[in-house]
Amino acid sequence: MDLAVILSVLDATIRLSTPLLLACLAGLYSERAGIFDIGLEGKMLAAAFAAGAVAAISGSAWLGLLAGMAVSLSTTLLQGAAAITLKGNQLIAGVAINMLAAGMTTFLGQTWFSQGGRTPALSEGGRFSPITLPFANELSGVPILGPIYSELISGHYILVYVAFIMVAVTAFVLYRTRFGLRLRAVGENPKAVDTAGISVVKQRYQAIIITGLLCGLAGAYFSIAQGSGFGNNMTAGKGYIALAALIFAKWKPVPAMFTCLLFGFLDALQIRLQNFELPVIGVVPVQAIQALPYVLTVVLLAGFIGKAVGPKAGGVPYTKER
Amino acid sequence: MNTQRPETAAASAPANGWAIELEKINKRFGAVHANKDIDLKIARGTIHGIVGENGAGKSTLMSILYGFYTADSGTIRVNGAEANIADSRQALALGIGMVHQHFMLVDNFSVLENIVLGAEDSGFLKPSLNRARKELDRLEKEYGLEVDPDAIIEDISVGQQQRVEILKALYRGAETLILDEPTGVLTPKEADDLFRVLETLRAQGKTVILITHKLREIMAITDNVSVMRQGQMVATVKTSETSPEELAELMVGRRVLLRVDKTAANPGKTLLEVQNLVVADDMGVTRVKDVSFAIRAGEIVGIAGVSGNGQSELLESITGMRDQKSGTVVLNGKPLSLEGDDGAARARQAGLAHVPEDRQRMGLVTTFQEWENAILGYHDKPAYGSGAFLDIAAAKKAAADQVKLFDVRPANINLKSSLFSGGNQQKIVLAREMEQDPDVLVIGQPTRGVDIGAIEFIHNEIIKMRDEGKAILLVSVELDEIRSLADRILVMFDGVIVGEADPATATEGELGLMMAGINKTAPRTIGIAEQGPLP
Amino acid sequence: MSAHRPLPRWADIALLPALNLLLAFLVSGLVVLLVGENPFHAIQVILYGAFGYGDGFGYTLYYATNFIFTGLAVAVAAHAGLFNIGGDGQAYVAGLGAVVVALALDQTHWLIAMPLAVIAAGAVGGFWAFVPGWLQAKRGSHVVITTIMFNFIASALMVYMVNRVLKPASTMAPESETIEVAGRVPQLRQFFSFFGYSPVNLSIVIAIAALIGVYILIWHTKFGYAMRVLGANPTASRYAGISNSKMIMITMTISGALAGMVAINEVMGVQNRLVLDFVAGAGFVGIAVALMGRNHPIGIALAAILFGALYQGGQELQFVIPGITREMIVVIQALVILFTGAMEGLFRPSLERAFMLLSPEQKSEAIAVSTAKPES
Amino acid sequence: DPAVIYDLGGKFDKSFNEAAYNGAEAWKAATGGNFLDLELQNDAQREQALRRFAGQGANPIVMAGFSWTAALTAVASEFPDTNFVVIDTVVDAPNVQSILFDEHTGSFLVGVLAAMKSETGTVGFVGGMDVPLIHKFYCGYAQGAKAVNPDIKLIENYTGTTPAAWNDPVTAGELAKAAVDAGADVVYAAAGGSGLGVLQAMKDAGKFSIGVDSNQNYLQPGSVLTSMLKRVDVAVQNALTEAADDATFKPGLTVLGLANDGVGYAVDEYNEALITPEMTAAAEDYKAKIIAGDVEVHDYTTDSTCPL
Ligand SMILES: Nc1ncnc2c1ncn2[C@@H]1O[C@H](COP(=O)(O)OP(=O)(O)OP(=O)(O)O)[C@@H](O)[C@H]1O
Ligand SMILES: Nc1ncnc2c1ncn2[C@@H]1O[C@H](COP(=O)(O)OP(=O)(O)OP(=O)(O)O)[C@@H](O)[C@H]1O
Ligand SMILES: [Mg+2]
Ligand SMILES: [Mg+2]
Repeated sequence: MDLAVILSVLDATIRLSTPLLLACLAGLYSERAGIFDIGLEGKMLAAAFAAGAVAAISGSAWLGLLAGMAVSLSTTLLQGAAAITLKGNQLIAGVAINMLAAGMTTFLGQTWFSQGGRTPALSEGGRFSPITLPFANELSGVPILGPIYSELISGHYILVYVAFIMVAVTAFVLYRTRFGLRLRAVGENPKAVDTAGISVVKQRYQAIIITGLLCGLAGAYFSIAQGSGFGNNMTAGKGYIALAALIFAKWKPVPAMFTCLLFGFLDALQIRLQNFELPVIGVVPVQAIQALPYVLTVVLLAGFIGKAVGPKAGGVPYTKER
Repeated sequence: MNTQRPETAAASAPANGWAIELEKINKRFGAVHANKDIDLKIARGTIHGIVGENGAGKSTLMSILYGFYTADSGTIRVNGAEANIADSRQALALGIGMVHQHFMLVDNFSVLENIVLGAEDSGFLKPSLNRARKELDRLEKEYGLEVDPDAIIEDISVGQQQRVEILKALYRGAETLILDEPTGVLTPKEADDLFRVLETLRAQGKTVILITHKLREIMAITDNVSVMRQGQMVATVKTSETSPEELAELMVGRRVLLRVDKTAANPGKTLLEVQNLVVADDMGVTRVKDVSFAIRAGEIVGIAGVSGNGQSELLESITGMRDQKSGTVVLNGKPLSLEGDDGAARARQAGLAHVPEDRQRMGLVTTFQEWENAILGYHDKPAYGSGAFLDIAAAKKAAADQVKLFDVRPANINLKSSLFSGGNQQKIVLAREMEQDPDVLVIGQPTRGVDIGAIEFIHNEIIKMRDEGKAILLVSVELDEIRSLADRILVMFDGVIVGEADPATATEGELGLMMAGINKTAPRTIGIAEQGPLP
Repeated sequence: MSAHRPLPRWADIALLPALNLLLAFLVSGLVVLLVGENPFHAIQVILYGAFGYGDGFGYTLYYATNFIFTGLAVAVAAHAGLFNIGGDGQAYVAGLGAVVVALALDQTHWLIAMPLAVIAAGAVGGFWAFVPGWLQAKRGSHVVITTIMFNFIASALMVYMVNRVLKPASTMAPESETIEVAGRVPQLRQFFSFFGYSPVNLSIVIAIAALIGVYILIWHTKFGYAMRVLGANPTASRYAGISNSKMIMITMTISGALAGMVAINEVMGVQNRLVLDFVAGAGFVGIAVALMGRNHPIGIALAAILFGALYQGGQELQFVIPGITREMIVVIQALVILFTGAMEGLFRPSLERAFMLLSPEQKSEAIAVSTAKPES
Repeated sequence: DPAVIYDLGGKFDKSFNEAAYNGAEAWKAATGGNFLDLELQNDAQREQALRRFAGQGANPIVMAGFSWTAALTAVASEFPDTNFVVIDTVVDAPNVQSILFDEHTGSFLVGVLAAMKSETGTVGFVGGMDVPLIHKFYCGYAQGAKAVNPDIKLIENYTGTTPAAWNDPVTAGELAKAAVDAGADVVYAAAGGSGLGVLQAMKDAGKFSIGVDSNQNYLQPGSVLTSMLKRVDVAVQNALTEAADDATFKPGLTVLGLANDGVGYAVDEYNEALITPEMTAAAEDYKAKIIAGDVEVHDYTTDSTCPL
């Protein structure tokens, strides 16, 4: 393989891992605060739809993004009301959110736009365009490093850069700030947090608000950056892959980035491996590569490669008698 | 209630004034009236003890003071000023700190992080951590509370964790410190250290509220003591003007006969033999280290020890609930095969019954009806249905018999088990295990959380079984219980049986020393364990 | 333990779900209103479509058959304290077992093909749940996550199997060969012309048998007792000598086998071949059905019929009111899961308070409990 | 009333199903008649939809898509008095008209145009679901490209193997980008709704795409080189007119090709600047030769091979 092919695959890897990474970080905030979130998929889908719809109507990608984040946030708050305030089962709340999003997006899409659930294709301004980083063109002539900078690093949508910056931000917030300390504590031992005079409920809501906003970014990426308009079930299970990545990364931000890159890479490879004859193995069924992230997660969970131990209080609603 | 109320001690304002005044505090949990019209005044610069049976409402009252629960009614005054304590933050702001019965620490955080949590100075952690490190250094020097600030909580001992809790409160500027049963998990040595710290605190003018079940501790360290019974405050007295006997009577509401009537044991052949048993806990730490002993028919062997020294693991391993690393358990001459997660079934088949330490976590399914619990562990018996099917009528019949025999109240086998009180739940478990006519009965904490009336009944049943020629292994953290029931006492420390004692002759002091793993010549300061034999 | 006075049984199993359901429908009605249609008309159409004529009723029963299987699958696991989200995947792979047997035996007689296919589908579906069960029992991996993962793995596997193994070279659509008549499960319409052309078939008899079987299993066998102990308190079950790991594996296998019966209904009873995604989300509906049915066979049967009616009525809705698509049904379903499952606590406190005030027996029971201490 | 049932891609997929819808609308405009229609949500609904429409007396019933074979085979015999028209597959029944298109010849012509437009000597193809029908598109396209430039490099991809492949613009777009990275400057999208992703990606890359089924030139003006027209709209309009009456109903197989304008390529104001007169000349030349039988385009579905 020559440099161009490698760059092409890596370029696609970055594009494909971005929504995973955003969703994975979203899940990280919520799960670190002790709320299991299998509703990432639904929130992304809802956001993708809202972003696509508003961008189509307003012609502004930024308004679309805003709408996506707002809808994702309200979906998250609904889930939070069930899981935090009403102390319902967090898993069931997630399942419900996923179904609600799947149904509502297509239903509203069909009613509003009559395009089989799709939103109209976006005009020029309705969609984010790739950003060329400074000197990208000038440096492209430099051997090896030039193309890497100008093709691989430069020329992505703004959300791509946001996603990767969020990794550093998340790591900082989690380990270096008061908010992060409390967030981690509330996911490990909410009672300790409560007796320390901090409201568990407030802390958890703060966490899921971030989750909602990040899921909004992830969803918007599908419809107004990577794609041009919303399509039915556009997220296609990426929320679950992000969840798998979160577990795989043991709920840590930097490993989360690498896991998402790995899963994105598998996806990029899968697209390019169609009909591609590998030496010895022959043609690998595309389905095998598609299933790989799930299989890897199961293997990890089974403790064959390390052990994934989540936040201790995860999944348990915090009850305090009054 | 026929006890006359002793004069409430120190009714007039003390020299330093009141640190805390509680008036007419009420708290209900559903149908349980946990605190009824509680009045309590605590003088500044004193150590104030609170005693009372399990479930008397002590923890509830302190949780109200600490803002963890809100009282249904009543007033709280702190330093003379009326205070509305809606949450723990406000309690902390008023200078009230609490060390809970179950520690409130984040296990995978460092000591420093735990101390800073909730008391950070700013949005960023670094400055807070730096300040905490310095402050910790000072507190350490001032009170002799030594801990490594960078250690992770789950790696340090229980005693150290408790220090972290105290440091947490002091770091937040606590003037009044509440300690809820702080010594339950400590070795006598650690308890001594703790009391030294408490005395230093008092010397610095701080107020300490100490909840404990150990009257000796009350007598040794407190200035005043309050007694609670069934949700009510029955008395507050000066420690110097009372005695353990009087306190016990106040707690229960009648004269307590702490002695058990029993005849001398008449042991027969060996029924249970434990050989070189090694057992690890859930974390893989070896907790039972090469333990061997034997129990004969018609005798009760008690295992004494501070909790956490391997007794639970020993019990669980003998009864097939926990895999053993090595060693054998021989029952009635035949080795028991206990491996696999259904070892308990084979132990039962071989004739070993088990009353577990924690009835709600283990011995009962609290969401089941009483009759369903009456066959738990024996549901596979042909008596409760042939083949794969369950004979509900037979099970209900057995349940009704058990309820009658053990006087379980209410005598309703269709009632959900969680609706029975602690003592009655314990009776349900005892009835089930004893009615199966086992050869060996293993009992853990038979009277934990059980009131005095039920204790008498349970103790008598245990003696009766012994007299029928059963072998009984008794594990209890209540030294008094062991001393009054057992025919032989084995003392366990750090996973080893460090000695055997005859309950008739051994003094509490000797036993205490063994339990602490200290030989008799070790130097001591505050002499809590240095008491004579039982009255 | 909780400080609440529990509700009387009937309120807990009937009134509370009914209230939650009502709320779900109310919100759904608002959604219908939102798109400018009349919710009452919509309800009328749904009711008529689902129950108003033979064909419609047949379709309702056909959908309900699937939901009974997946609902039971969720419920059986739930009794043992396991949340099986993998019913979809289990039903999907079970299609392999069903179609292989049916295609092999479709020259004989359905009386031979059907029982063997039931066993094969149950075995394959059971296996697909056994593996997560094994992972939970032996390796401590959370069954919720693994069953989700197994849904995706199942979907990839089935796409491969259908495209590369089962699909005859000549066909365009990804589907297996068609099963001959002798290998199909007979349709009820062959016996009752009432059902018109609807695809309700003898699988519904298996579903009824499964309902009864599960009832007996859970409440009248020692195994069921052990399952419930495990579900309510895993420590107590170990104390009782129950092998938790074995129970988990066996229960998951039973659960998966039940979900696998969807394949009999779909592959041998309706489609007569294996098509992609024939489960069509029935596994997830099973969660709603089990939640609503309070994990009890009678409740599950009723909830399954309710959802069957919603599905069939929703189809009807699409014919009659083009403004409302079938997605509306997914929305209702999600709302039902949300309100009866995750927001179950919404009405409970106020209902409990109301009962405390209203019911004298409750009060006396409360008093009995608080005075249950032996007198001192 | 007649009824039209669309396939899973949905009525407004800007491609195959939309063409069917447009045909029905054209029929409505021309005759003033009314038609019923339905969008499928999943595969399991096919028979129910057919029975439902037939049961309520719809005639004829037109359905678009190759997935109807099994359902229609079952239902057609139940309603002998109803006329059915199915597009893209063959169902052998006395009351069924099956309409097939010569997609390979239409694709051949756009292949010619692609090869002539390409400066890199590499052209791409992104198919929807990986089924013989779409291989038929590819094979015709490849033959056309090779006819112009025997050395041309072809990149062949499919979005997926399930019906979801018709509705996955993201993957289709990624495939197009991969093709561009591998040197392609024209990519033909035969992928239903997924094709929109290809059109977008090629536009973003500043390269050319070729649309399919409907005229998609307007979607990305200046970037869509042309569209391979498959006149499903004409087929549907004719079917609605003819099949309503047993006298004009033509059961059996109907094949629409270049000769009867069933397939072709689109030139309109959006793309006329992209196509040079030489390109038009070459395409028209091949068209005439194919109709005359001078050039034979191999149909992949006849033997599942593509001789290149
Ligand atoms: N959160 C709660 N909900 C319901 N009942 C409760 C709750 N907390 C305590 N109770 C009940 O209130 C009563 C008083 O309990 P509390 O914990 O205050 O007793 P205590 O005196 O601290 O007992 P112990 O010596 O066992 O610690 C008990 O009957 C207890 O079961
Ligand atoms: N968390 C709780 N929620 C609801 N009720 C509780 C709770 N804890 C205890 N109770 C109820 O409170 C009462 C007292 O509980 P506790 O465990 O303290 O028993 P007890 O007072 O020790 O009883 P006994 O005197 O029989 O030993 C019981 O009726 C019990 O069912
Ligand atoms: Mg207490
Ligand atoms: Mg008690």
